[in-house]
Amino acid sequence: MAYDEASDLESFREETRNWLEENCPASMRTPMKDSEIVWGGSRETFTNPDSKLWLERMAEKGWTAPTWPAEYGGGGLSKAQARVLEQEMRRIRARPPLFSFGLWMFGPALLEFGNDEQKKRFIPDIVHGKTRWCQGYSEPGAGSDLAGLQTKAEDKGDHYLINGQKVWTSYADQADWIFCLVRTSSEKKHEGISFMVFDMSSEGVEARPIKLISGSSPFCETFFTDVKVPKDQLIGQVNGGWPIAKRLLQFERSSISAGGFGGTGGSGILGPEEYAKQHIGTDETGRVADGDLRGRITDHKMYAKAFSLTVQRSTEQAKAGQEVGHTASILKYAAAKMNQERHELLIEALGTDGLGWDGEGFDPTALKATRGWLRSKGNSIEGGTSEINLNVIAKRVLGLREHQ
Amino acid sequence: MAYDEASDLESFREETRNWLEENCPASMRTPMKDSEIVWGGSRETFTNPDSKLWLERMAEKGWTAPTWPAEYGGGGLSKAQARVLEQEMRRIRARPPLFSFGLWMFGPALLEFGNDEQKKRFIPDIVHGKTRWCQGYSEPGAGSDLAGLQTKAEDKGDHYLINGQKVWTSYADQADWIFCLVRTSSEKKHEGISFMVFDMSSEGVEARPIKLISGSSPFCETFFTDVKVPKDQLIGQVNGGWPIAKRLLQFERSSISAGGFGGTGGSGILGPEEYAKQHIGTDETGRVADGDLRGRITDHKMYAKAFSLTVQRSTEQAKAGQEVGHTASILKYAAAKMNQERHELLIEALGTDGLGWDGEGFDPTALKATRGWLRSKGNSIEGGTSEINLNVIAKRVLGLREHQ
Amino acid sequence: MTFVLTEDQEMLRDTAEAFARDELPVSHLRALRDGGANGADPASREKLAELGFFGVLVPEEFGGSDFGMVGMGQIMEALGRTLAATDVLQTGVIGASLLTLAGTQEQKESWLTKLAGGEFTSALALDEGAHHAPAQVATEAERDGQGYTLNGAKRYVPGGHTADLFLVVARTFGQPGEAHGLTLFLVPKDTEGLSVQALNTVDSHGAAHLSLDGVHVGEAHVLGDVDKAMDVLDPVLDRARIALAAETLGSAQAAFDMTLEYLNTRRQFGQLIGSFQALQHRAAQMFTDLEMSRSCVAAALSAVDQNAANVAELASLAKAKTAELVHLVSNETVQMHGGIGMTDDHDSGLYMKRARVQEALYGGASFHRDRYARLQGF
Amino acid sequence: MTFVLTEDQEMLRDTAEAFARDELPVSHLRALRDGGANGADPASREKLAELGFFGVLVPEEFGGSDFGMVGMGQIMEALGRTLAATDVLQTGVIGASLLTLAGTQEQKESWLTKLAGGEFTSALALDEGAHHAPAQVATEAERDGQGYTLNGAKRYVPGGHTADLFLVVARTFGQPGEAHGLTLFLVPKDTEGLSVQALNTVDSHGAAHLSLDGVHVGEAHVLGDVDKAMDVLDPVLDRARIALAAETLGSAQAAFDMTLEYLNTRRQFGQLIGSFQALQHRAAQMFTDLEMSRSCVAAALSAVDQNAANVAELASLAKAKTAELVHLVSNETVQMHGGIGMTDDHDSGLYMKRARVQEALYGGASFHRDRYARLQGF
Repeated sequence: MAYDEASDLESFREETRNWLEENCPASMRTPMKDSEIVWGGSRETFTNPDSKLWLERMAEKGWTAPTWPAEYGGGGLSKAQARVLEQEMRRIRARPPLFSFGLWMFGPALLEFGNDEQKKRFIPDIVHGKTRWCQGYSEPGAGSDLAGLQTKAEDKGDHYLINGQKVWTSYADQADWIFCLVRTSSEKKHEGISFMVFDMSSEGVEARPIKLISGSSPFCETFFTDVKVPKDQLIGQVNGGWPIAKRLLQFERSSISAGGFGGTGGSGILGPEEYAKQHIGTDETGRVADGDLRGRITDHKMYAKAFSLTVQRSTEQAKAGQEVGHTASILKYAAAKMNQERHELLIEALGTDGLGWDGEGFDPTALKATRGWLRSKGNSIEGGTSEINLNVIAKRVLGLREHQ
Repeated sequence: MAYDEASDLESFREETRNWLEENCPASMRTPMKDSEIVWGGSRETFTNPDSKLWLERMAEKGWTAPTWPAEYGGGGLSKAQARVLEQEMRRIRARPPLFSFGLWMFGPALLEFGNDEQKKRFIPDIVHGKTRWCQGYSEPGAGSDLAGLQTKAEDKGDHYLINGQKVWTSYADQADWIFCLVRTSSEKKHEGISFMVFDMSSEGVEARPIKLISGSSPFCETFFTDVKVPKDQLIGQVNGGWPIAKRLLQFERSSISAGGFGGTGGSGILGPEEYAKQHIGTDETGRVADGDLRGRITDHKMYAKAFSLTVQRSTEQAKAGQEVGHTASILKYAAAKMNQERHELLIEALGTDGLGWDGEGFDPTALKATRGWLRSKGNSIEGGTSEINLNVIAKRVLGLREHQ
Repeated sequence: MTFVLTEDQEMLRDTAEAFARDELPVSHLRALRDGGANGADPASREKLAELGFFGVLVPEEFGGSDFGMVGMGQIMEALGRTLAATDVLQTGVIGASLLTLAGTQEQKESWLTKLAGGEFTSALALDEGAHHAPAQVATEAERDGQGYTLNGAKRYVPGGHTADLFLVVARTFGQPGEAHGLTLFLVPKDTEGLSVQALNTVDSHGAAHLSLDGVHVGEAHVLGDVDKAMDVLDPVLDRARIALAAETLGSAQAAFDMTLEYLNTRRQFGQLIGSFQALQHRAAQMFTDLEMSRSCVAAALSAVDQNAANVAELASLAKAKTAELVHLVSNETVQMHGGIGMTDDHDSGLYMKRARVQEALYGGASFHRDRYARLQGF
Repeated sequence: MTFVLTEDQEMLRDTAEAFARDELPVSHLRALRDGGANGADPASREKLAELGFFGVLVPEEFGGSDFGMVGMGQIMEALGRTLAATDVLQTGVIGASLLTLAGTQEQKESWLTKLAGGEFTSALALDEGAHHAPAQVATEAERDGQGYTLNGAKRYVPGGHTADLFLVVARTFGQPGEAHGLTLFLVPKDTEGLSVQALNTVDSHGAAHLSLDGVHVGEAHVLGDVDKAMDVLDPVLDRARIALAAETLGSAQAAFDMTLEYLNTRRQFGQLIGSFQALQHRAAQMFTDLEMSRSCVAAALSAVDQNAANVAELASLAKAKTAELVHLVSNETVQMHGGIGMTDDHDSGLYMKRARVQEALYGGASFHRDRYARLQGF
């Protein structure tokens, strides 16, 4: 049995390798350019034609969503096979064919909470990158306290009428559809929330991009005025949206603390110690001449090393089947602290070179660092503030109580 | 009028100066030795006979309590005259004739809240240093939450019967009498507290000195078992003790943030930068070779300088009749932080020389520094914890609200 | 040292605060930025001139009020509260002080009066690297028949984009790194060979890179003693640091006040967020730092007026303390405002952006911690 | 690098934890202290020997289990939890490693076996000043006919008050400050000319000052190559730092656990003090530091066993991180316990006192921050 499994896997690896060899275009084996990321949906332009080909071929096999059931267009692969596919793609440095909130967040939730009809209706277009989804969660009055949301959905018999406002809706101005939390009852806070999806081109939907302190951003304010939503677009039960929302938040958080903090990777920005050496110089023994700044840079580098060792530790222990929830709980908090400290040190080491906004007279890399510094301030706010993280650690992990 | 006042003051200064000249013994004009501090009371030994003479002469004129009413043995001086006396004493560096919780804390409260009979009974012996008082406030279960005290006083008709335990009672083992907060009603928290005084030699009173992490201390645990207290020793009304207690705490706090943090003055202990230079050495430009420690010592010295400038500022502004409550509110918190940081840096700079407890092999001054370091940990706990200080600043000064 | 303002100083403070509030609110900086003005604001300059803010440190005979640094500190703090982009620091503090302390009678009559009256603005062209380091000046001034020829470059000159007159520090002797051998030159902006590159800075106050290619100036343009610029530059830089510390204190105070108000209005989980103890303690600690920094600034300001011996020490103390303060407060301001604080529409970001410039100019916290320790002999 | 313990390692950890809990609880250290034993505890030493804790790093042929640093780390952490005063670090880590790595067959047979069996304890006599600085050794070893004569003094030698054998670092060449020119000598405690002054240390673990006046030792007592002690001392000091980091982690964890329990039992204002958010956040931040320090210690331990290239880097990381950790946690432990934490009867003080010793030995946080930065090339 184990033998068969293993041999099956090997033959699968064989096929996969050959298929990728034939079907993955050469330009799709080069490092991803931001400009060539494929988000799919009706507005996708495929700046590199190969990326269209690559998406179509992968979607055809359902390999954009390898483990999703084949009946809805997924790859229908076992976890083991999916790992093989992943390894083989990494081996040839194949780009991911599709970036998608549908794949990462909505799809998994829909497969868990949606009815068969809804899965048939939405999953295939996610797999093929035909529909681009956005997430309607936060509201101006409901940030850390998400369940305090006020966007109203009135039952009008054959449809719901939606009125309200969402904020921090990533790419709302680019998306075709939205998965959205709405209030269907004001009696109970959590049990008054429903989970609905609708077309962003519906009448009464308006998305305005938000400008951040760091400049333009993918975030939008999204306004709903008498938006009609057919009843078959309610996911799960009426007033039963909160469990779906929470499940989905897990996907989001994990993606944030995993990828969310690469920050300056590949941007050509050096470490603070390098700028300190360049701009401040070193003593005869090669130490940064400003002992005070050097000490703080060292603190940061040690913190960063300790952080990456902690990620490594929890990953390894998880693989070994050990409980790592406690260790994992600190990662988002620590990652935000680390990334913010890094950017503060970067612009401090850059001195006045780090105080530009745009235009002539500043090194473009330094300008990127400055924008990155400003953007990093969001790390301790988005996807759960650091204060919320600390509350969670104190109560769930350390078992400290609430006031009675 | 103003003229008369002024001339009166000048003649008062004249007399005072002459009187001090004649009556203040030479040895009482030398810097105070810890061993020669006079706390008064039945256990006072007057290690220096001059100090007995000095106390008697000053008490005779009521100048141990210059502004207290003459009818109770006080000096009966006006504020202006008292200031003159203070100036003239400072001029010849005359020692304070008496250290006394009676003078600093209980006396003022008694004059405000006691009846005539009680004042006649207790004030004169305070003025003359015949009775030494201690303060029975904190309890094991009532620290920051003083009003949570549980020591019970039962009404037995002609007397109260007291049972319970106090802690952090300074010099309880040396004192003749105690002023004490007791619970006379369990219905209301604050309105169930009464203020009583009684003889420490009463049957059922036991005081045990407390050993601190830094070694022996003036603090005691004090136990009361069926202690009989005559009813005329109740100060103020039954269940009316809390306002008296709070008034008295003000006297205590002010004395703490004023004198409480001299710490290592006159102990022969140098600043951390000096030990760092001695033990770690300096670079060619004279900077402490350990740039990291140097930076932290500098932080501390700047903090200390900013603190003393703030004390100076609030004093000057108060003199100028400006409202300084806001500024003053931070002093205890900042003083504790400063003093603790100073001691941490001291023992860090001392290296292994700062890790001794007693006996041979360690410089006595270094040993003092180490004990001082341990003792300093109490600065953020005694007389109101730093957490309480911050609560007070947040609510009373910054106007932040409670949870609703 | 005195911590109590005179009536005149209080009046000046009230005037400055009212002016900043009514004429130069944060929305004014925002408008300048969105209009692409990049910190240039001639209209406001005239109003500041009418109020006499450029002449506070200038003797009356040259059109000033000789009001002193304590007075100037009140103005700087008021301007800091609203992040006002003005020429007061460069012209009213640095330019006015350099000419008052080192100028000849003739230079004072021709230049100082114009600065005091706000007809002319000046900018100190000193640093050439990304970090404040006066002795590192490499720009050369070569003696020739009728004067000097200057060659070199200056980076990120504050006020350089709007200055009519540059106070250029150049080397007439010795090597970069040596404090001796520097000389100050008065260089009008239209002098041949001087080119000014305006910069779009993160704080929207603007600045400029300068390049000097064979800039020729006559003897009359030498300010103070040749080779000895540091003798006057040192005390004037300390004035600049103290004035900037006062501005920084004002910004930190305003950001803190704005945050306090938000803590007392914003609700989450059915509670005012200001009722959460963790935020209360952080606010109380910021308040502690604010009060202590205020004492340092006040002490440094009056030390200048009293020619105290420890001006340098207090200047570094005030600059370092306010830099740490505004660093903390600006970060907490964004954090405590949450998402809204991350948006460009909100003022939090403007305070944070200006904060880092205030921290860096004329020496950051670590520069001044090091200097303070040296002055203390360790 | 591996973060997952083998079954054997887990068993060793469980044994060590049970032993520390049952045989060497904090009350045991307290009893030793109050009995004036000053860290000397022969009875416990025998038990530790029976468990084989002194031989964990020693090859089997010399009576050890060759179990490696990961195993030793589990023991050290367990001992750290209860502040146990033992000879494991000096004898089982430092002595055993030095002899294993540098000893001759004969030295191993005559000394290493005794150390592994716990019959003999050793102490490293290295530092001569108040701060860890190996290259600063000035104690001289002069070559004579049949060996060497040592003259000098050592300060605060950990375990020096109970050691049977001293591993003395002395200078056979060059000047204090030079890493080259140092040699290791095996000096039994009863050697003529060696005097040991026992110290009452703040942590009640004890230590000793040594003076060496014409101490003569034969060739057979030279450990490793003459002038090249640093080649073996460096890696062994890193083992000591990592082992001490593991001990420190254990102490911090125990103090934190004790504090958490207090937060969940002590009431003020009718509330558990652990329900106050300001304390909750501080506890959560300590927990974050604890978890990150744990990762550093685990990485450093396994790096030694795998002869990784970055042992030195990880050693400094682990030592610095745990030093910062225990500094914070020990202070918060006293503060969060309030008055009771200030009393000698409570264990808070014992954790704080031991913490400062753990921080200082073999280089404090700033020593290792500096070293880490050097290794990183800045």
